[in-house]
Amino acid sequence: MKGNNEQDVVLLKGNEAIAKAAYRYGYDAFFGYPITPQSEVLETLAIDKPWETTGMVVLQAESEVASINMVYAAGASGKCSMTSSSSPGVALMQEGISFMAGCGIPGLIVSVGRGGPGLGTIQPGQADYNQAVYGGGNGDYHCIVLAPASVQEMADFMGLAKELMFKWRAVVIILSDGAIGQMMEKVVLPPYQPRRTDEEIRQQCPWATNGLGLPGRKSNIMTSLEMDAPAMEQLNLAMERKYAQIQQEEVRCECIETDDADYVVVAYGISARIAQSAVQRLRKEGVKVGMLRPITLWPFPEQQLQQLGAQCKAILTVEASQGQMVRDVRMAVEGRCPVHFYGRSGGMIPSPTEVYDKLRAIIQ
Amino acid sequence: MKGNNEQDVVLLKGNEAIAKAAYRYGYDAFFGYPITPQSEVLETLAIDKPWETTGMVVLQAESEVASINMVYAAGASGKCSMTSSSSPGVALMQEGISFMAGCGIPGLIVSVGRGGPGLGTIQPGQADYNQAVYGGGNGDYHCIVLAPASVQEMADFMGLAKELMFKWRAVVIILSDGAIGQMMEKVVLPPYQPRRTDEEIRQQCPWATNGLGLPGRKSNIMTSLEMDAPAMEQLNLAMERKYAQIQQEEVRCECIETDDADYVVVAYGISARIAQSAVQRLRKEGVKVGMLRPITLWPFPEQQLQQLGAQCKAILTVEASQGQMVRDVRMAVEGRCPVHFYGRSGGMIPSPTEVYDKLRAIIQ
Amino acid sequence: MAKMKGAIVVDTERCKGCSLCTIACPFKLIRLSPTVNHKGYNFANQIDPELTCTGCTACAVVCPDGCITVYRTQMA
Amino acid sequence: MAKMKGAIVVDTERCKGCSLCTIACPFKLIRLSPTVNHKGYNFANQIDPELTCTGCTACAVVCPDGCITVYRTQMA
Amino acid sequence: MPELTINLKNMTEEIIISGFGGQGVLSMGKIIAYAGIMEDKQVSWMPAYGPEQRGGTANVTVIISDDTICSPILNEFDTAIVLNQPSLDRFEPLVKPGGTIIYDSYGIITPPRRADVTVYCINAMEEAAKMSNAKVFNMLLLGGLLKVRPIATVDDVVRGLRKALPERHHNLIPMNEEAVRRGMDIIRKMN
Amino acid sequence: MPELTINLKNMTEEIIISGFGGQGVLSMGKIIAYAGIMEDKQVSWMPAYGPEQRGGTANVTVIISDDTICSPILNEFDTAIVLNQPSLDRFEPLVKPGGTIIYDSYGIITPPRRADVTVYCINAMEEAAKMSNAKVFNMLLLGGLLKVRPIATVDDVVRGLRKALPERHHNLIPMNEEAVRRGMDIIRKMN
Amino acid sequence: MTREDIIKQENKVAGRPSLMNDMPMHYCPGCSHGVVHKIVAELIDEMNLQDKTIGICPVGCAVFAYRYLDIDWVEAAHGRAPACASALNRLWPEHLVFTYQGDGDLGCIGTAETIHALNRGENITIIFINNAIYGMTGGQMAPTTLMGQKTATCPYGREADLHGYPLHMTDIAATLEGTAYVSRQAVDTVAHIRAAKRAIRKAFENSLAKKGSNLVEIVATCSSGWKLTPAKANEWMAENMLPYYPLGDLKDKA
Amino acid sequence: MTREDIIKQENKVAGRPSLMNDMPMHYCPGCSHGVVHKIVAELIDEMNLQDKTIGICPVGCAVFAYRYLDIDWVEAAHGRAPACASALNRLWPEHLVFTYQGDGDLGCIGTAETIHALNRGENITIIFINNAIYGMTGGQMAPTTLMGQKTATCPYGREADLHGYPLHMTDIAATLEGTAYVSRQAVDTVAHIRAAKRAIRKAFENSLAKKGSNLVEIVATCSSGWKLTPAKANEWMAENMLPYYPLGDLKDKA
Ligand SMILES: Cc1ncc(C[n+]2csc(CCOP(=O)(O)OP(=O)(O)O)c2C)c(N)n1
Ligand SMILES: Cc1ncc(C[n+]2csc(CCOP(=O)(O)OP(=O)(O)O)c2C)c(N)n1
Ligand code: SF4
Ligand code: SF4
Ligand code: SF4
Ligand code: SF4
Ligand code: SF4
Ligand code: SF4
Ligand SMILES: [Mg+2]
Ligand SMILES: [Mg+2]
Repeated sequence: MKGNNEQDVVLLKGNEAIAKAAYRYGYDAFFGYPITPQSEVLETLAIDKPWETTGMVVLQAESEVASINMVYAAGASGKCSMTSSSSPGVALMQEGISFMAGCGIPGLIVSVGRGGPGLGTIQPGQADYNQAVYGGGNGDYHCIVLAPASVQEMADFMGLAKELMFKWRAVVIILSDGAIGQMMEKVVLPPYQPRRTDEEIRQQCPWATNGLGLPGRKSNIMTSLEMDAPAMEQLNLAMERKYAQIQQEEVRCECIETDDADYVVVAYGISARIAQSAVQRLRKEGVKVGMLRPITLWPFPEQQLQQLGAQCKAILTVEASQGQMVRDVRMAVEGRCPVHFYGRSGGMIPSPTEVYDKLRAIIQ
Repeated sequence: MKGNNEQDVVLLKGNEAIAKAAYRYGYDAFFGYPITPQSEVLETLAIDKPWETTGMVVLQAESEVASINMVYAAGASGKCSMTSSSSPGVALMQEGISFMAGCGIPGLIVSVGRGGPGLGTIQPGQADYNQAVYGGGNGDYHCIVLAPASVQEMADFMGLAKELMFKWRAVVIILSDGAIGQMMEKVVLPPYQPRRTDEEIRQQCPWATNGLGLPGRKSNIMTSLEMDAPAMEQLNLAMERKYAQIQQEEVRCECIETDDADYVVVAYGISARIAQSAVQRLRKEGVKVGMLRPITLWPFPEQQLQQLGAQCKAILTVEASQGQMVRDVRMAVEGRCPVHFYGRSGGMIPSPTEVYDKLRAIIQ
Repeated sequence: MAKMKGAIVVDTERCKGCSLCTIACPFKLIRLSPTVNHKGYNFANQIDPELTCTGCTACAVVCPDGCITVYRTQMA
Repeated sequence: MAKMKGAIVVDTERCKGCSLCTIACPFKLIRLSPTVNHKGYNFANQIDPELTCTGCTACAVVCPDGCITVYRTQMA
Repeated sequence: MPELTINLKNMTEEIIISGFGGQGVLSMGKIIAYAGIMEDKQVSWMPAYGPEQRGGTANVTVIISDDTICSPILNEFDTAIVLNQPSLDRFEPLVKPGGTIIYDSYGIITPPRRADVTVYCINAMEEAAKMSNAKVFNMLLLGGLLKVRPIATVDDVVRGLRKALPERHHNLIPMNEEAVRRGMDIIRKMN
Repeated sequence: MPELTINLKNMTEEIIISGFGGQGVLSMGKIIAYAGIMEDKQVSWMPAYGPEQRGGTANVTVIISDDTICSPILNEFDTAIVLNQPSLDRFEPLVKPGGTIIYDSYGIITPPRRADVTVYCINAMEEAAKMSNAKVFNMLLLGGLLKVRPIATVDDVVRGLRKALPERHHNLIPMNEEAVRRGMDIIRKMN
Repeated sequence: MTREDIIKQENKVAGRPSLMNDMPMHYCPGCSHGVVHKIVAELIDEMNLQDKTIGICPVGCAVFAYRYLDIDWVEAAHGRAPACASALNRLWPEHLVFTYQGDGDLGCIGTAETIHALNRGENITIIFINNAIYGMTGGQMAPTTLMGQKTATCPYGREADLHGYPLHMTDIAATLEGTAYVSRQAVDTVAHIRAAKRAIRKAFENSLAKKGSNLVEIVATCSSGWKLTPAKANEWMAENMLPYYPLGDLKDKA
Repeated sequence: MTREDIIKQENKVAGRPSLMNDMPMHYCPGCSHGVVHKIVAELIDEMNLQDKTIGICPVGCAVFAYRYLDIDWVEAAHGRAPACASALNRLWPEHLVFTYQGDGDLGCIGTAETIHALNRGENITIIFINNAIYGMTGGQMAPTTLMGQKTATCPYGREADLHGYPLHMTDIAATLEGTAYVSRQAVDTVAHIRAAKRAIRKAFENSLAKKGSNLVEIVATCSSGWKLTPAKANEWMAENMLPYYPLGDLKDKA
């Protein structure tokens, strides 16, 4: 191997990368239930047996409802834990996600989307954007949503997710899809990071419900319940402040040749890769096209889009759905320029040619 | 009793009105699980025993997950059925709702909101707007969302819901809140409508999976599964067309003195009642303030708001949340005029004075 | 064995007047007061002029709200 | 009782070559063909030159894919 | 509707009734609301709900109005009927100037002190004990209320009861009417 | 990196391999991808997944490129390796003009007819039977591919195998190398 | 006498049941699901219930059962078939309502729905295909996977400490007051298939007679999940599954 | 000797356990929850486990248990406490992990989580407060509500046809391979309270000794839900509940 250290470059499915990155980044636990197209996450962990090496706990739960509540409790006690699932499985987690958000419990959900609604198809889809970004749990809350566009990012975002979930006491969702979950690419896996010791947890998570340090402190309680409405409102306002800060600090996106762009494509994940083909082709043809790829879907790169909205002649949003993120694009652009949409759904993925054609049609 | 026929005017809680309207409108079944602040729906049905009169089935399910799947099957077989729940209970229904939407199964969910996230508080809240309007189930789908603002509307919308769910083979959500669920008001209950006979069901729901008419027809199958992505996409496109038609035909809202309004308050449900106090007060003070009360939250009165956006100096959205519907208002207004927000959350409800003050601040 | 003498102290503001201690006491030494505490409950009171209480702790054991402290000593 | 004669017809395009019928036949009259059907399966075939088959239906009963039709008649 | 109209015209009366759970606070509110309906008024009845009322206080906001009722949840009231000290402590400051406070002396240790509201006392608990019928307690209170805030007639109350009560309890109506009238008698102005 | 670079410069090769489940289609794709990695190329491997492959066809799209790979899912291919009739029927029209089709005659009843692509036949099934080792079937195919589309060297394949296979199977590598070389020998151009 | 003399329409004694259509089944070769489908098709036909039956498919390999039997079907969400059946039983009391569920569907994610429907005594039949694995998703551990058995998610064999114990849902069902008939059967041999059919018939009859809930477990094979040939799978089942899940009626109220 | 001679710190023989703080409990007068809280507080104290315990609260009247006992607590979603406990058991293997759940929480919405945690043999203790009703939400029917018993959702009494049968979760628990100790106790009398405490102690000890899962059911009262005085509630329980839910150990593996 040339450029890279041969030891570390491997060919992995996105789902496998998630699993291997999990124990390398020192995750404490995985709880999950099989569902296509992400079962390889649990299967890879089962084969690699990290419980014998890093001590990571791996448990096949009885359902997605159980999984998310295991993640809830694990996070409550200061552990770094995760689950993974796909569309209907994630739907079942909504109550648990809302509980986690309500308590400020760190945890990761890897959502490998297929085409919906209902059972739909198991082919790749991005129609779970609303599910991840707007939730479906009750109440005012947000999850930090990361959208990887490559197997490498599947691995890397496991590290980012760990950092963010503890920094903000937030639920992180890695919103992927069947294509990125199932495809293999080269990936450089991270070096092993040790799991945190009890002492580190005690110091870094003084709020955690694990008994450590008692009776030298008040007992820790992890609850989202507050019967007293004025007190509950204060909790909500504190959450709002946290969310506002996250929106300030954690927006991530990739801007490709947007500086001089007359037209910009907005796409994330697998659609971004596809759209990029079309953008490159048009650039070669001399059209000033750029691409904005949101990496965090929440917080959403609103400011960047506001700016592009003022600069561009038109924006095209491409999704493997009937149009979900496009609403956020429209909201950010607020009429500054037309926002078009191209999407495929039900397990179909837009093709580079389709995106090219759509862009050409807009340009004319 | 004067204006009304004395027989029919009663004093009822919103939740009781839902229950009594259900069997009067000829609903076939209720499946539900207790949760504050809506347990009176099931309790009222248990007391009134409609199974002995109209034949309506009433069943306390083992959970909200079971409830929604009972509604799913009942609707699949052509029956008019419903459930009711509150915030975290509705979160648990998201998979089932997505399945219903995916199959085009008629059914009603009454969602009586409290303050969230998580367990939150049991006091009234409107922070489940996203949950109802954007779902949390997987895939591209919509539910028709009705927002009653009085006990009378709780009763009336039961009739409307029945009509809409069969007209469109759609999931209808009545999005109420703890205040409207718990408060008593005068209400005129509808006259008894008989439940449909088997023969009527056979004729009106030829798609229903109940065996009726076999072997004279192809067997009916109710499924959201379609492994073949191109076929699944066609199903999605057909759903999109249906949704577009619903957006054309079913938008409902109440416009109060908006014709000449310089300022408009947008609010639904309990917040609309409260905001109306403030609007009336300002009108008396000579300020040209109006109110738009969306009755359907989906489809959302976008056109009406576009128009008002062009006409007004500013729009104020009032919600008992940290701001959820306001996004849809912004999306519709698309920068035509400033959109402000006032909200209380966590079980707190905005007061007329607060809304008045906020409006005054905007006007200055 | 020397005879035991007991006495109890009821946290009357905490007491909810459930009466379970009055039933549990083998000597029926506890009564609910006719007056109410701040929360509106007729709280429990030991009526034991003859020091019949043996400090058996039954009342404390059954009290759901942990309102009763029992003291016991050998009769002098 | 008169002796029964049977014969089977295999829907070879439907057959998946699972071989369960070959095991179930008490007289081992069914074999999988060396050639494959369109789907690529070595389908089942009755090899019964001596008309040993009694039409007992065992093969049809066990066939998971309902590929076997059994005919039976009394020996003439 | 002039033939039946009573003395409050174009009125809106915003009432809070608050006491311990089990004192009949909610059903008293309901009877008031029903009486309002008999006058063809708009009414709303909004309880404090949920488990926090367990053993604690119960309260209900009742609004009777000639106009559409906007908010059923209020921050201030025309009239407060308070049956114990915590309720008085909480709601005394929330009565509008010129408003009314009615309390039952049994549950009240420190009576209301505000000078800008009219304060009435009614010994309903005592009276109910005298009548050896705890059930009429809230009817006595209601009578007191109607005396000082004639938002409905006794007739309305009786008609309302007829609607509110299941047929099998209609035999209790005369006793209740009696209690309402008694309540009108025993209420006393305190300031 | 000129010292090791082989004949395709600034190349992108988009390959579909399709056959029955169990024919080693997926792992063949993986070995090609690994060989690409050895050349420090970008690679992607995208299978058709899910239960519909049960008993049906399996296929995988492999892309080897000097550039970043945008879409791992393709509508047309440079090269198609097809191992049965349904696969040929499905993918023959999707090969780009000037592209390559490689088929194994065992599974193919009607061979490819397109004139604007180069068609190769390799009797890998037969050869594997001759070597009495069904496991080398896909290595033979791989050899054939490398012969006509030299996207990687045999050396790369061997190094790739070393990475792809668990240590305990490294003893099989020589046999596989042998099969690759054999595959290079037996592939025949058909048009 | 020649084959041609025998193969005449009037001599037909066995074949695909008339309720089962031509659609080729998606199951792997030798899969037990197919056999059970046939039994069910025959019974509905024999009992003349085509227009009075509602079948409920699971999420699992049998998700497509609705393609093969010409009756009306509802496809339930994973594990929720018993909730669906409960609703249908109450709304269509004269109908035969049955669910068809795998071990993952019935005994894992659907544990609550299964137990509560049975304990409510819903007049339904649950057909429970126990193949000790998640067939559809590619061979993961099921609640019924045997100790030591290897699956995709316990590749070194099921261990109590890591994975807990196999769950005996049928035994639990038999203890519930709401169940009328609970039986465990298999479909590996002609005799077993005939017995299984008798059991399902009794269950259907009970359902129609409103005697309460009925559950028939079918100990089944999954050659793909087990990575065995269909023939070997039957053998493995007889050797390993049947001792652990012994056949017979566990409860018969009648 | 006077009262004053007796009431001295050194003579104190019973009182509120030290782990139970001053916060007044929100329970109704006479509620069994309070008694069980005291037992649990005493045991954690006696076993010296304050810094090695994680308690898991249910959704139910005991939702606020976390306010009263000075240990670390996780408030679970309705029914999911056993899933929470499973995660915590595996991540904190040296800790005492226990759940405290009502009948609705454990035996209705949480049926699957309860059965699977127990059957996995998680080294946890489940304390199951069976008051045959939904206390918190205002007295609706629970899975354990007795036949004929009146609740807000079966106001004319529980009937099999409409509401199904009471569910015996503890009996099911005893049949599961993963459970080490399963017991049914009550807290209506001093003797029962002492026995209940012994049972919970054994369960705690088993959990720490990694012997498997433990479940202690407490047959309890809910005077508010039952609309009885606390004293009458105890009587009703003894007369009606105990015959149906008899006390004693159902399983003891040790
Ligand atoms: C909510 C949800 N979770 C998970 C899945 C994925 N899934 C599909 S089938 C299945 C298990 C099937 O196993 P089993 O019930 O034993 O049926 P079998 O295929 O073995 O017949 C799972 C987990 C799903 N579709 N929905
Ligand atoms: C998902 C969900 N469904 C329903 C509820 C409402 N709820 C709160 S407590 C409870 C039942 C409590 O009964 P039980 O578990 O028996 O406890 P108890 O109050 O009797 O001690 C219910 C249904 C909820 N909070 N969350
Ligand atoms: S300690 Fe015993 S004797 Fe004394 S009051 Fe309490 S119960 Fe009665
Ligand atoms: S048992 Fe406790 S709460 Fe009940 S009356 Fe006695 S002291 Fe009061
Ligand atoms: S009918 Fe009987 S004898 Fe004839 S082939 Fe089939 S199994 Fe063999
Ligand atoms: S049992 Fe059926 S599918 Fe299997 S080999 Fe025989 S005929 Fe073919
Ligand atoms: S995977 Fe198993 S259960 Fe599914 S069809 Fe194949 S053999 Fe049958
Ligand atoms: S409602 Fe019942 S369980 Fe809840 S606190 Fe009151 S008595 Fe206890
Ligand atoms: Mg299975
Ligand atoms: Mg209970």
